[in-house]
This record gives sequence, C-alpha cells and structure tokens, in this order.
Amino acid sequence: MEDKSIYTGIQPAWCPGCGNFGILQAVQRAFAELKIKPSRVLMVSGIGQSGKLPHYLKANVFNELHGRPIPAAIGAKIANRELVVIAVSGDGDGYGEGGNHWIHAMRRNHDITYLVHNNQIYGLTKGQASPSSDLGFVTKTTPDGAPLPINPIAVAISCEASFVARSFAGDVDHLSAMIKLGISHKGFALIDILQPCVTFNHKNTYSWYRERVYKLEDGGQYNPDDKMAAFSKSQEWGDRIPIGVIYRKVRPVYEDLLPALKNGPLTRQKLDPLPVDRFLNEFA
Amino acid sequence: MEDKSIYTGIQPAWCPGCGNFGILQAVQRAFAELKIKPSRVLMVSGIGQSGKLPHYLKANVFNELHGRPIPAAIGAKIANRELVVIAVSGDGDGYGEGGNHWIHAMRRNHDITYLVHNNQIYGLTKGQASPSSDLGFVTKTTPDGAPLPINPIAVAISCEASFVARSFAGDVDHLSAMIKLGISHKGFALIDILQPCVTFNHKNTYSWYRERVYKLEDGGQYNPDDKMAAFSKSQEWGDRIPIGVIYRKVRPVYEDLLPALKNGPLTRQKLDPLPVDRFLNEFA
Amino acid sequence: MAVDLNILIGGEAGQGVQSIGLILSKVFTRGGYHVFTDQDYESRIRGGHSFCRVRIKDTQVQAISESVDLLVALNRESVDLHEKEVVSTGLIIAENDKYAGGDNKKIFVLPMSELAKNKAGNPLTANSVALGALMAITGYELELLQNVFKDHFKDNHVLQQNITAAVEGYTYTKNNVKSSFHHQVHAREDTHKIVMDGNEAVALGALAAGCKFVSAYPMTPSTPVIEYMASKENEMGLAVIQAEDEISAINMTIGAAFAGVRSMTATSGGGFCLMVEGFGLAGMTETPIVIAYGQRPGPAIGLPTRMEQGDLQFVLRASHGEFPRAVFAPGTIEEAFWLTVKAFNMAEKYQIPVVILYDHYLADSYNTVNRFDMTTVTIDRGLILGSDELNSIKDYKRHKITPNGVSPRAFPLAGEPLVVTDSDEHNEAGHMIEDAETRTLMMQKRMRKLFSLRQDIQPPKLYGPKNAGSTLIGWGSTFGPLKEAIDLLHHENISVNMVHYSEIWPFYKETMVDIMAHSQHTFTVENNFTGQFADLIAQETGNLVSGRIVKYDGRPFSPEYIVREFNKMGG
Amino acid sequence: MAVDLNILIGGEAGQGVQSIGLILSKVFTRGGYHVFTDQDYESRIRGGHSFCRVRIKDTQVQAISESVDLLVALNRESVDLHEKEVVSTGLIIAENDKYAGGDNKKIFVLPMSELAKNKAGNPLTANSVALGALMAITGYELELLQNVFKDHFKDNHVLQQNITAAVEGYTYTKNNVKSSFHHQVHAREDTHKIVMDGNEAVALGALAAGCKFVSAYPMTPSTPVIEYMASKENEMGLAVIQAEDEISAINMTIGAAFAGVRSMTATSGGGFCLMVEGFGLAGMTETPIVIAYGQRPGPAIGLPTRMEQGDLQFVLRASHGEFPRAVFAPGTIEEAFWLTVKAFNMAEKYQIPVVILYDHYLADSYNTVNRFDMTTVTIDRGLILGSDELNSIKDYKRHKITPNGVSPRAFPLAGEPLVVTDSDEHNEAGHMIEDAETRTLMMQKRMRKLFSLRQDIQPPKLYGPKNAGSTLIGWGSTFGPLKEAIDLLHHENISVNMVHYSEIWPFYKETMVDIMAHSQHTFTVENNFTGQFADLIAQETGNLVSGRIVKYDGRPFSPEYIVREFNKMGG
Ligand SMILES: Cc1ncc(C[n+]2csc(CCOP(=O)(O)OP(=O)(O)O)c2C)c(N)n1
Ligand SMILES: Cc1ncc(C[n+]2csc(CCOP(=O)(O)OP(=O)(O)O)c2C)c(N)n1
Ligand code: SF4
Ligand code: SF4
Ligand SMILES: [Mg+2]
Ligand SMILES: [Mg+2]
Repeated sequence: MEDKSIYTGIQPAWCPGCGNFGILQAVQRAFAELKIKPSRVLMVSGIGQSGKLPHYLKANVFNELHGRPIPAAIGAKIANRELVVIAVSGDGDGYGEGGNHWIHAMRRNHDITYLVHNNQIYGLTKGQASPSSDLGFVTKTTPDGAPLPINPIAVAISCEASFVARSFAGDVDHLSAMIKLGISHKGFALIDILQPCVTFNHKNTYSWYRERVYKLEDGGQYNPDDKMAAFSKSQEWGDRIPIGVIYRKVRPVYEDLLPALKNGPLTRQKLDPLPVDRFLNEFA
Repeated sequence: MEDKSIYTGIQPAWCPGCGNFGILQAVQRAFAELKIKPSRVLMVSGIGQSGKLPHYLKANVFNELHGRPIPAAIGAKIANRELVVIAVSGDGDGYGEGGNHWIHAMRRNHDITYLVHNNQIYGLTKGQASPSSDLGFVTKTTPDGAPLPINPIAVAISCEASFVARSFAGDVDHLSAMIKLGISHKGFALIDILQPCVTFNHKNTYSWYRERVYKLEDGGQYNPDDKMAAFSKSQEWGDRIPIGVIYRKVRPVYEDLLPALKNGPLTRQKLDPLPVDRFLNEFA
Repeated sequence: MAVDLNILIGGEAGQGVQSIGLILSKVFTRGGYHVFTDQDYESRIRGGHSFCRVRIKDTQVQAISESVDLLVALNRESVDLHEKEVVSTGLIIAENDKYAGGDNKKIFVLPMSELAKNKAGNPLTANSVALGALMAITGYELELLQNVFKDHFKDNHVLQQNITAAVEGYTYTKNNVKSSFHHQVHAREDTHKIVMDGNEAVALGALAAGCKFVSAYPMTPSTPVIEYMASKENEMGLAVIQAEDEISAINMTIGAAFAGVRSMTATSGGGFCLMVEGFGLAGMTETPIVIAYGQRPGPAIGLPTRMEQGDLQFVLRASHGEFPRAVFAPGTIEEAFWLTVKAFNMAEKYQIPVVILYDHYLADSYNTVNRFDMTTVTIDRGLILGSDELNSIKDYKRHKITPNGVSPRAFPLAGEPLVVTDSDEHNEAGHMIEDAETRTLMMQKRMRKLFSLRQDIQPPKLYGPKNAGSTLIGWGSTFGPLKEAIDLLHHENISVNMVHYSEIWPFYKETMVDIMAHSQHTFTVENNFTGQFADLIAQETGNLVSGRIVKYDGRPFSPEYIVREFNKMGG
Repeated sequence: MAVDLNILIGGEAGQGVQSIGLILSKVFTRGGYHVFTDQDYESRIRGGHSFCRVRIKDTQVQAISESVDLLVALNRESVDLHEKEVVSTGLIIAENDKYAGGDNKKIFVLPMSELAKNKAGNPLTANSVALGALMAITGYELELLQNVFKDHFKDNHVLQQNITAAVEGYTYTKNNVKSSFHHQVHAREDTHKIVMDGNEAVALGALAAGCKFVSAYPMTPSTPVIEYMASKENEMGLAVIQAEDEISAINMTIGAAFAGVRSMTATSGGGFCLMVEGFGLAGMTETPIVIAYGQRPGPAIGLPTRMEQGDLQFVLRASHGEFPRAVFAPGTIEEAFWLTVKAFNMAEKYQIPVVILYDHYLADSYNTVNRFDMTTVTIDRGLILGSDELNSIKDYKRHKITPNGVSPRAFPLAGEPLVVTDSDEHNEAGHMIEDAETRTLMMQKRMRKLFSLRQDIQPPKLYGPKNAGSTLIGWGSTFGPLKEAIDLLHHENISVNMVHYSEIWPFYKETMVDIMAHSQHTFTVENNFTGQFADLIAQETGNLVSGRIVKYDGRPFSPEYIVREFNKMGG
C-alpha cells in the first residue's frame, strides 16, 4: 500500500460527508502511487470549498483569487517546468468567474492538470446556482429556475483540450486513476469531478450520481481518441452519466513553443544586464 | 430596392478596402429589408475597428468597453424587450477579452444577435495575434507563432447557442441574408463574420477567403438542426470553409424565464414604493 | 431600572446561532424593547466557532457591549472562548457543567438535547429549549416567543415541536435555576417596530426606490441583498439576474440603466475590483447606476466573513480618469434604507454612478427600527424626455452641454430620435471625437455636475456639545459605537463631541473646517489600518487630525474600546 | 548661434509621419545634436490627421516648443491645421501651393510624389524626398541621412530608391528654394548618443533587470513594451505571452513571480482596472511584480492615443484593503530606464507590487540620451533562500513575521520545504486564518515594510534657486516642459524654482514640507482635471498648494503654456 501520510495537511473545514473528502483522498492516493514528492507539486486553487483542498494535503500551495487559479498555474509552469502544476477550481470558480481563462488555456494547451470540484452549486457562499446547476434548479438567486447549464465536457472538446475526463467524488478508485492519468498527460488535462454538496445541493446527491454514473472503460469499446464520438458522449447527461476519459489528443504543448524554455527552467536562467548593451546599437 | 439612406451614419474611419465596409453594407441592407426603423434598434459594440460600426449607421448606440458589449446588450434587452438588440464585437473583443460573457450568454440564450467581425487579428492596436489567428501566425507579440486558435463555431455549438452562422464580409448578399436570419431568430444568434483586414493580416486576405468559402445552402442537403452534423461541420477549416447557418435549435429564451417581463417592458413598469410597505411585516 | 441586557449565543456553524439571535431580536422588539444583534462567524458552513450578541435596551441601541450577562453555549468551545466576557452576576446556559473545567459557578446546566429529543420529539429543537430557558431566566413573557415562532416556523408540526421545546426549557429552568437572575425584563407595550439587518435595509430601499433590474455575482457580505430582491421579483416587477462574473454584472446594470430602468448591482471589494472599469464607463457615458458595496477585510480574499472599512479611498478614486460620483456610507440600519433611496435619486438626477459603501458589520447586524414610511419615499428621476418632447427635437443629443452639466436624458425607443453614447470621449451627439476643444468641454461638463450635487449632500451629524475639547470623527458603520463612546466619556465628564459622515462624497467640507478650528484635539475612528478618512480630511481641508484611532482585526469597535483608545491617546 | 530648430511633419495616418520623425531624430543625433520628438495621432490606422514635432538643439532638450520653423505638410490638412504655428521666418514644405488659399508666401512647393515616382521609381519614397529637402533647407549633411537610411531600410533595392529620392529632394530644393533659410545647422562631432522613446526605455530597463516572464494584453500606449521584449525572447531567455485578457495577464505574472522569476506586465488604465484585484493579491501574498502602466485620457476608453496623468490617485489606492506598494513616475526617457530597473529591485526586496506610471507622451516621444551603462545596473533580489539554507529549515514559513516585515523568500522546488501562500489572510506558514490576533500581526508585518522602503526612495529633484518666491511642482512626464518653463521664467527675472517627483510613493514628504514653508506660492502642474498630486501633497503634509495648473485635453504641456498659466495665476 502507498503511504499517504506524507500528503496530510491541515484539518479540513468542510461539512461532514462533503464530497470533497473523496477528492482529497483521491489526490493523495494519486500522488502516492505516482511517487511524486510534495515538494515537486504546486497546487494553485481558487476560492470556494474546492479552493481549500491544497491546504489539506502537502504540496506547494498558491491559493489564488476566485476564478483565477489557471493563469497563476500557467505562469508558474512557464517559470519552472519541473513543477507538477495542478489547478483546482469549483464549478463557480472555474466555469463561471474563470471561464475565459479556462477556454483559452485549453486551446493553448498549457501543460497543467485542472481539477474542477463540480457540485453544481456555490457552496462557500451558501447555495446559489452555479453555471453547472441543472436546468430549472431553484435557489435564492434563481427563484425562476436556473437556465441551461454549461456543458464542461463539450466545451473542453470544442476547445481541443488535450485530455478530458469526468469522474465522481464518490468513487475514489476511479477518481484517483483519472487524476493519475491527468497528471501523466502532457498538456492541458481537465478532470470534471461530480462532487455531492450535502448541505446545499439536495438534488444532485451521492445516490443521484451513483444511480447514473457508468464507466466508459467498462464495455471496453469506447475510444477517447475519436473527437466526434467524444462530442457525442459529452451530450449524455440525465439518466446515464458517463465517467472516464472522454477525449484525448496528443498535440504540442504551449510551453514547447517558447524558445526560452529550451535551456531549462526560467528559474535557473541567469539575470544578466550585459547582453542588453548590444541592443542599444539599434537606437543609434 | 430598399432605401438604405436612412441608415447612413457618420463617416467611417476604417482603412480603404477594409472588410468592415462590407459588413456595414450588409447590416444596412438587412435593416432595410426587414423594414426595421433605426429607433427600434440598439447596437451595442465593443472596442476595436468593429466597435466603430454602429456609429457608421443609424441606430441607438451604446459603444461599450473592450470585450463588454454582450452584458450591456443583455441588460438593455431585459429592460426593454421591444428593442432589437445587436451586439457587435471583433475577434479579440468577443472571443478574447469578452469570452466569458459570450459562452454564458449562449447557454442562457438571451434574445440578442451577435455579430463578430473576425479578421483573425487585433486591428485597432496594430496587428497583434488574436484568439482566432491561425496556428503559427507570426506577429510582434507571437514571434514564435500563435497557438491553436479558438473555434468559435464549435464553442457556440457546445454552449447550445440557438443560432450559429458564419459568413464572409466579401459576400454582402450572403452576409445580409445571415444577419436577417439572425435578427429574426428568437434567442442568441451568433454570426461569425470572416473579415479581411487589409492592413495587418496579409495571410487571411479577400482572395484567401474567397478561394475557400463555400455555402452550406448550396447542395441543399446540409441540415443545421442536427447537432452532431453541426459539430462535425464546425471542424472544417482550411482548404474549405463552410459559410451559412451551421446550427439552429429552438429553445426557451432567458427573458421568458423572468416573471417581471410578462407585464411588458420593464421600462414601462411604474416606480411605486407603496407595495414595499407590506414586506415590512416580515420584519416585525 | 434601566434595561441593558446582553446575551451571547455561541456554537458551531450549522447549529443555528444566527436564528436564535434573530428570534430573540424579534421577541424583545415585540415587547417594546430596542435590540441590537451582531454576528460573528467563520468562512465555513459547518463546524468552527460562531456567535452572536444580542443587546436589549429600553432606549435606542446601536452598538454591542463588551460584557455579557447571559451566555448561551451550544458547545464547549463557546464556554472556553466567552466565559471571561460574562459579568460576575452573569449566567452561562450550557448542556454540561463539565465545560470550562467543571467548577464554573456560573453555569446553569440545561439538558437541551435531552428535552428536545425526549419531550419535544425532535432533536433539532434544542435551540428552542434554550430560548424557553432564556425567557424563564430573564422573567420575560413566553407568549412573545411563541408568537415569533408562529411566524418563523412555516410547518405546523415543526412549530408545535418548537413550542413544546420552548415550554420545556422554560419550565425546566423555572424549576431548576438556583437564584433569581440579576436582570429581569418584562414586556412593555408593542411599539410595532421592526427588526432587520443592513442588507435587508439596502434591499428594501432599492425596492422602494423602484429598482427594476439587478445583476450581481454572489459575494459576502452583500449576497443577501440580491437574494432578498429576487424573492420580490413577481410582486415588484423586477428582474434579478445572477451574472457569470462581476464584470458582466456591472455592464448588464449599465445596459439596463441606459435602456431606461433604475438598476443596481451588489458586491464586495474583490468583486468591485472587477467592476472598476465599468464604474468608469458609467461615469463616461453618464449612465446612472447604484452599487451596494459591502466591505470586508482585504487585501484580496482577506477575511471573507468579517468587517473592515478599508476600501474608502479605493472607492473614492476607483477607475482611471476623472468623473463625478457619489459615495454614501450609512451609519445605521435606518440610514441604509434611506441612503439607498437617495442613491437612486442622485444617480439619476446627476447621471452618475453612486456607491453605497457599507460593511459586513452593518450588513449582518439586526437592529430595532421604526417602520419606514413608504409615503415619504420620493422618487426623483431627474431630467428625462418623454416621447412627445423627444419627438419634437430633431437631433437629440444625449450629451448636450448645459450650464449645470446635466443633459436631458432619453431612452431608446422612447421616441424617434436616436440615443447614442460612447466609452470613447465623444461629442454632444455621443459620437467619438479626437479634438482638444471638445474633450475639454466634455470634461468640464461632466465635472460641473459636482457643483450641483454638492448642494444635495447633507452635512455630517454632530453629537454632543457644539464646542468641545476633543472631537471624535467617524463614518459609516461606526456610528453606533462612536455615539455610545461619547456618552461613556460624558459620564467621565470629558469634554468631547462627535462628527459622523454618512454622505461622504462629494465631501461636506464646511463642518470639518469649523470643527478643526474649534476642537483642540481631533481623532478619527476607523476600522482600517491607515486612517483613510483622516487622509480625506487632510486632502480636502489641508488639516491633519491629531490622532487616528484604528482597528483592523476584522472585528467591529465596541464603545468601550473607543473610550480606552481615546484615553490612551490622551484625548 | 544656439541651435533650436523645430520641424513639424503632418499627414494622414499611414503616410509615414512617425518614421520621418524617427529618422530625423537619428540624423540629428548622429550629428551631435539633442533631439526631442513627440507624436500626435488618432485612434485609426489610415486617414485622419497625425503629426510629429522634431526639436533639435545643441544642448539638452526634453520638451517640444509651440513655434514651428519648418512645416512638412504631407497633405493639405496639415497646412490648414498648422500654418498658424509657423514662425514668420519659417517655411512650409508642401506638394502644392494651392494649399492654404494659394497665396501663402511661406510655402515652398516640393513635387514629392512626382520626384518619388519619376526619379526614384517608387511613389512610396515621397517622404524621403521631403527628408532630402529638409537637409538642403537646413544646410545639414545629406550623408548623415543616407547613413540612417542604411540602418532603416533592410532591403537594398528599397534603400537605393530612398537614397535616390533624398538626393532628388535635396537637389531640387537647393536649386529652387528662393532665399536662405534663417536656421542653418551643421553636423557636429558624433557623441554616440542614442535615440529612443519611453516604451523602449521601459522595455530595455526590464530586460536589463533580468525580467524573465511577461504576460500582457495589448493596450495603447504600452503595447510596444511587450512587443519589444518579445523580439528579444531568444537572446534574453525570456518568455512573453499574450494573455486572453488583463486579468489573466496579471495573475500569470504573479504565478511566475511566485515560482521564482522576475516578471512583469504592461497595460494602460482600462487594463489596469481589470488587474486591480490581482494587484491586491500581489500585496496579500507578498509576490513581487512590476506593472508598466502607460496612462492615456480617461475615463473609460477616453482618448486612446493621447496623454493624461489622470490615474495617479487611482494607482495609489487601487484594490480593496491596504498593503504596501511603490509607484514610480519617470520624468525622462533616461529615468524610464533606470526606474524600471529600480522597480524590479524594490519589488523583490520588499516583496510588493511596483508600478511604473508613465503616459502616452513619454511612451511615444523620442529623445536623445546617453547610452545606458549596463555595468552600472545592479540587481538586488532581496532575501531569497538557496536550496541549502532552505533544506536546513524544518518548517519553512513563507510569511514569517520579522522586524522589518520582510520574510525570507523561497521558491517551490528550490529545496524540500513547501512554499504556501493564500489570498485569504493567513498565518506565517501561509494557511488561512480567522483570528483577530494573527490578522493584526500580519497587517502590521506587511505594512511595516513601508518604513524600510521609504529609506530607498530618492528625494524629488529641485531645479532653480533653493529659495524662490514661487515653486512649480510636477511629477512624471511633465519634467521636461516644466524645467524649460523655469528657464523661460528666469529670463523674465521671476523668482521661481521647481520640484519634480519621479518616485512618488511612498511619498518623500520632507522636501515638500520644506518647500511649503519657504515658497510664498506653490503651484502644481499636472495633466489632469482635479490636480491629483496637489491632493497627495495635502494628504501627506496637511498643506494646500496655492494653485493648480491643469490641462486635460489629451495633449502635453508646452513650456510656453506653463509660463502663460503661471502668469495668469499671478504666480
Ligand atoms: C471576485 C469574487 N467574487 C465573488 C466571490 C465570492 N465567492 C467565494 S466562493 C464563491 C463561489 C463558490 O462556488 P464554487 O466555485 O462552485 O465553489 P464551491 O464552494 O461550491 O466548492 C463565490 C461567489 C469572491 N471571493 N471573489
Ligand atoms: C481593457 C482593454 N484592454 C485593451 C484595450 C486595447 N484594445 C482596443 S481594441 C483591441 C483589440 C482589437 O481587436 P479586435 O477585437 O479583434 O478588433 P479589430 O480592431 O480587429 O476589429 C485592444 C486590445 C482596451 N481598449 N481595453
Ligand atoms: S457546503 Fe457543500 S461543498 Fe461546502 S463543505 Fe459543505 S457539503 Fe462541502
Ligand atoms: S486595420 Fe484592418 S480592420 Fe482596422 S480598419 Fe484597417 S483594414 Fe480594417
Ligand atoms: Mg461549486
Ligand atoms: Mg480583430
């Protein structure tokens, strides 16, 4: 058995029974199984219940503003490619406030892993609808029912995210396997995690998800390399919800575009004003 | 022939030969053919060469900040549903700076028309790459070549935009037809317009586009009601570029969700403090 | 005997501390008392520690007190943390006397869980047992509690269980409490006052003012404003939309205002940061909008559920470039209502953005107030052209240059003429311009509005003697604690008065100049680090205050704290 | 005779006005002169009207002059608009003498298009014809123009055409100009100075300081900073990324800085509005970043291609909550370089965000400057733990409380210990906290950094006699015009001196207090409406200035304008 104790952080402040505990376990297990030392990992999270995750395990942590983990993760990855960089959002944080960063980070294919704790609600601010709340979901800010939700899987495929998976916080085995794949993938890896919020979301509960999720791996004929099949799969939501790797495509990562990164991490480059002297000739 | 003179605004400040002139003509023709009075139209534009369009025709105009025409258009539409509200962006304005508003407005299905002058470049700021610049496109800010562009059609379909079309500024007939359909459509209508920038984009020129575009209407067997077909069509970009209505789906508009709008435009509701008196009982 | 009873209820998040506070506030208000209740909670949904302090007086009360007469401890931690605040004659109501070492004489053991489960048949009614006990201990009328329960619990079965629980707690306490509690309170005549918090007052103010459009993104502490307004969508003919982010929220608000309705957004510091560009857009396009801005401690995420007055200077200067704005900072719940109404009037009269700058403390504190008289609410939409007027104009100019800078407003489709505006500098017709002359005239036109706006600003409130040795200066939610601090200092025979600003910008300078000339010592009292209001005074009057009393730990001032700091400063 | 030659080139956008300006600047710099060249253009790519003014002196020059000796009119409008600026002995070079009514004696008709097309074989060389003519008229050495052409035109064929065009213009002019021009200039010894604009100086400063990461979103006037830096990616080992928006840009910048490299972003007011929340995040997490902030007139989109100093107070107060920051506003091109270097040093030494607040005028004006000596550039990264030091610490605390408030910094993966930080208020270890005590200590820790930072701030520059009847006070890009205004006033025997701030925050108070005590009259001179620096002085010193000379039409001050305003104020 892997030793997860080295990944234990401070005491979680989540509600008892919250789906986030499953995510925490899965991340720790993935690290342990991949044998990644805490010091090699940088977790950049946003604000929300999800944003607290990094504090509860052991890693380098940058707890960002609401909606902004992706840009900081990108900046850090470019500065030091030797870091394993994981961005962590909630559905509000990632698909709402931070939606613009998300779509552009996917198309540019930055080499980071993106965990989205998708509880289909704003947890930390006490139960408003989120961009992924089901159609018609009633909250105090959506008394007339929420509009059509975002389909994160479909959007990710349309933005050519190079690894797109969905998993379920209630299935730690599956989730940790997905996280391992995501971390191992070179390029932007989205893992949308169905996460029950026991306090504010009384619709999409553990049992609601459990009755619906099925594994794409089971059956063994689903091919995540087929974009059209993936898009078609992304349309399934309701009685049956697929989990697993939905889309995957090997393509150049953004960081490979940058000539400066060829000589090792930027953090190790020398700071030297002297070469600038020759640029001055341009101004003579 | 329609009389477009009533739609003539101030003198354009675009470069001679700019694709925007074709868009201007097409919009005027669409208005004329739909017999929409200028006073019924509100055009909300962002900042960029595209953002100047509304000034060059006759309509109510709110020239917004860079990237923000969609939210103001939504606010105005909710305030007064009797207005024909058209938001106008460039590719940088709409898909870059304003990307988050775009994806959420589509899923919520606000009843507005959205014209994106897509010249695959930042025109007004003198030629930097835009989110839709072709892969590898070299500019001063992308000396190593631009990363994979956004695919606005695919993203729109994945966000369930209820009307998704592409047209070409070099084909005023086609474009004005698309704009008419977009305005007549109830719900969010995206019209992505291929627009040559004669000054800064020397790749995607009139002839480059002309050699590639073909009309979906021609051939007569393309069905924009089929989402999978639409997504598949959205993947075409290169030697052949489809123009026409790519996806269409009738679904409830956001404004229909709002109970307050049942009694006519909000602009016509009375401002009356007295009903608040009975709410005070809740606080006794 | 004057009533001044202080009850503190402590427990974990999720244990219902806040609703005990609200119920008590209503119970005592219905019995003719004045109540002030604050909230202290962490940024989590379950666990941790939270508490609320209910203060009951027979005269107006607008601040909490540091000493506690009755501590209701829903868990052990509440005893540990708050025991020391309990006065010598006070009492601690707790489930278990093992709390706090077990030898605490003040503890009155109340088997809340047991009574709730076994007698009322529902373990969730434990809080009602405690409420019943409180009635017994203070000698207050149990019927009033039952009354409030009737409005509070919608489900009849649940209501009955809670009533039973309260009776059980009441009876058990009557039978078991050793000695009579020092502070007995009896219901007086119901003066039909109401109880609400700052968020509710802002929301009601906006509804009364005829706000028809709200777009916002949730953020503590102002989320309840939009939640409350959303609950009145139907009755008020109002559209509330939760936007994808704050940038969208403010731009939607501007779009709706441009189209012709009163519209607003609500946020806190982090959200306002994202609105700053839109704020300037409202200034440039002369679009009237109202922003309810509930402050919390920064920078960045800071302390999400706590209070600070750290954003004053930011709001005064927010956005690049220069344009007129108004900033109001209500000192009380009542002011929160009335200044919100005024915010809408000023916004439309001067076609500017107006900020209601309050904070978590005011947002989340309950206070007994008079029912607002809706017949005295005035709605002044400023200069708006109706369709006849409009159609008689050939070329309507949205930004016509006028002597006072205010251009007659018109809305799209109100008539035939077109309404045009631009975020770029523009001419009278609203079209983009480049020339120096038009730019200069337009800057002058917009800034000129400040002159008239100034006439509509009320002077700050003075309290205490006109001339005094020292003056305490405050703004916003410090009003209550400051006023009571003055009373305490007067009891110590100290010559001191107070100036309180709730209409902050444009700055009402005259009073301050006068005070600076007459008082020997002037001290600003603010919940921030640098003393931002003191900076404002210096900037506007060229006078430096003698001292700055500041607090930046995320907690409000108590009157006692102010007195101590004042004395330290040798005021 | 002292040389002070003023050339104005006017034409449509797209006609190459700007490159004529640059070429002339280089030509005269290579001939040992000092040049100052500004740009005036509209927010469009073709058409409209743009011009640039080239001033050539034999001594240092840092401002334009209002009077024009030579007007090169590339179109009719340039004559119409600028004719009145031409001095009586001046000359107008134009294609057609029908311009300006046709009877303008000053017009020298130069058939630019014809010579370009027929003699040089390329109609696009018309500007070079004009340049050749300028050499002939001023008596300047044609070889120097040809020299500059060699560096300017990369393609040999095009180069030859332009050389021919210049010779044609030169010869035609020599043969046809009626009388000798009043202002003859001959090349002096080449002092090997260089010519650059403010954007280039900032970009070079950042490169010299070792900036390794830039993320930005294009915005006038600062876009050229990132464009220039991107052109050096390979040579400097630097990553430049154009972000999807400014929010992303600043947060990427912060992420890279946290990971361990010097990083920056560049923007203008509208973009900075969107960065305001991230700015506070840098403050809260103590992450050093540098922001190159080129001002333009606001509010909102304002005048995109023009100048203003309207954002000072915004930057000083931007973001909710309170945290230390530094704001530098270079007065000259040279300062733009050196203060950018300093910005990186201060950012890392104090772990704070630092803003270089310049404006379109400085950004886009060329000036003759000495080559920056790279051997004198110092790089001070502050307290950073190396891997050995780090590994010897058991529990590294990113936000350790220290006497001066600065915590030793470490980067992820620099050693085994973990680096943790949070946008929430946090403890020394970087984890979120809720308690009042830690909050208070952390606020104090961060704000304490200001004390040491103050020691690193240079006093403002004084010019003129130490004591004078009046003092003109400026900041940022007004340095040049202000200094020359002082000279002009001294010629009028007026007792006046000047104080100029380029390191604005933390505010260097002592000088100002001293000046206010000695000068009878103090006048701030600023390109904004309200006099924002005057507000800052009042806030910091408690003194009001006697008057505020302001200008807010989007155009820079000329020395003459300042003198007129000063005289009007009775200074
Ligand atoms: C700019 C900004 N806007 C709003 C907030 C308030 N806020 C904090 S968390 C949150 C939403 C949380 O929802 P989600 O991201 O789904 O996370 P969850 O708590 O459900 O895990 C909001 C709106 C904030 N901190 N900053
Ligand atoms: C917040 C903000 N950021 C940046 C800018 C500068 N800016 C103006 S237009 C523009 C890009 C224009 O590109 P696009 O939207 O494609 O329009 P085009 O000019 O190509 O039509 C930019 C970056 C701005 N005005 N505001
Ligand atoms: S509110 Fe929901 S998401 Fe947040 S901790 Fe509780 S259960 Fe989890
Ligand atoms: S720069 Fe390009 S987009 Fe802009 S007006 Fe010129 S041709 Fe059109
Ligand atoms: Mg959530
Ligand atoms: Mg474009």
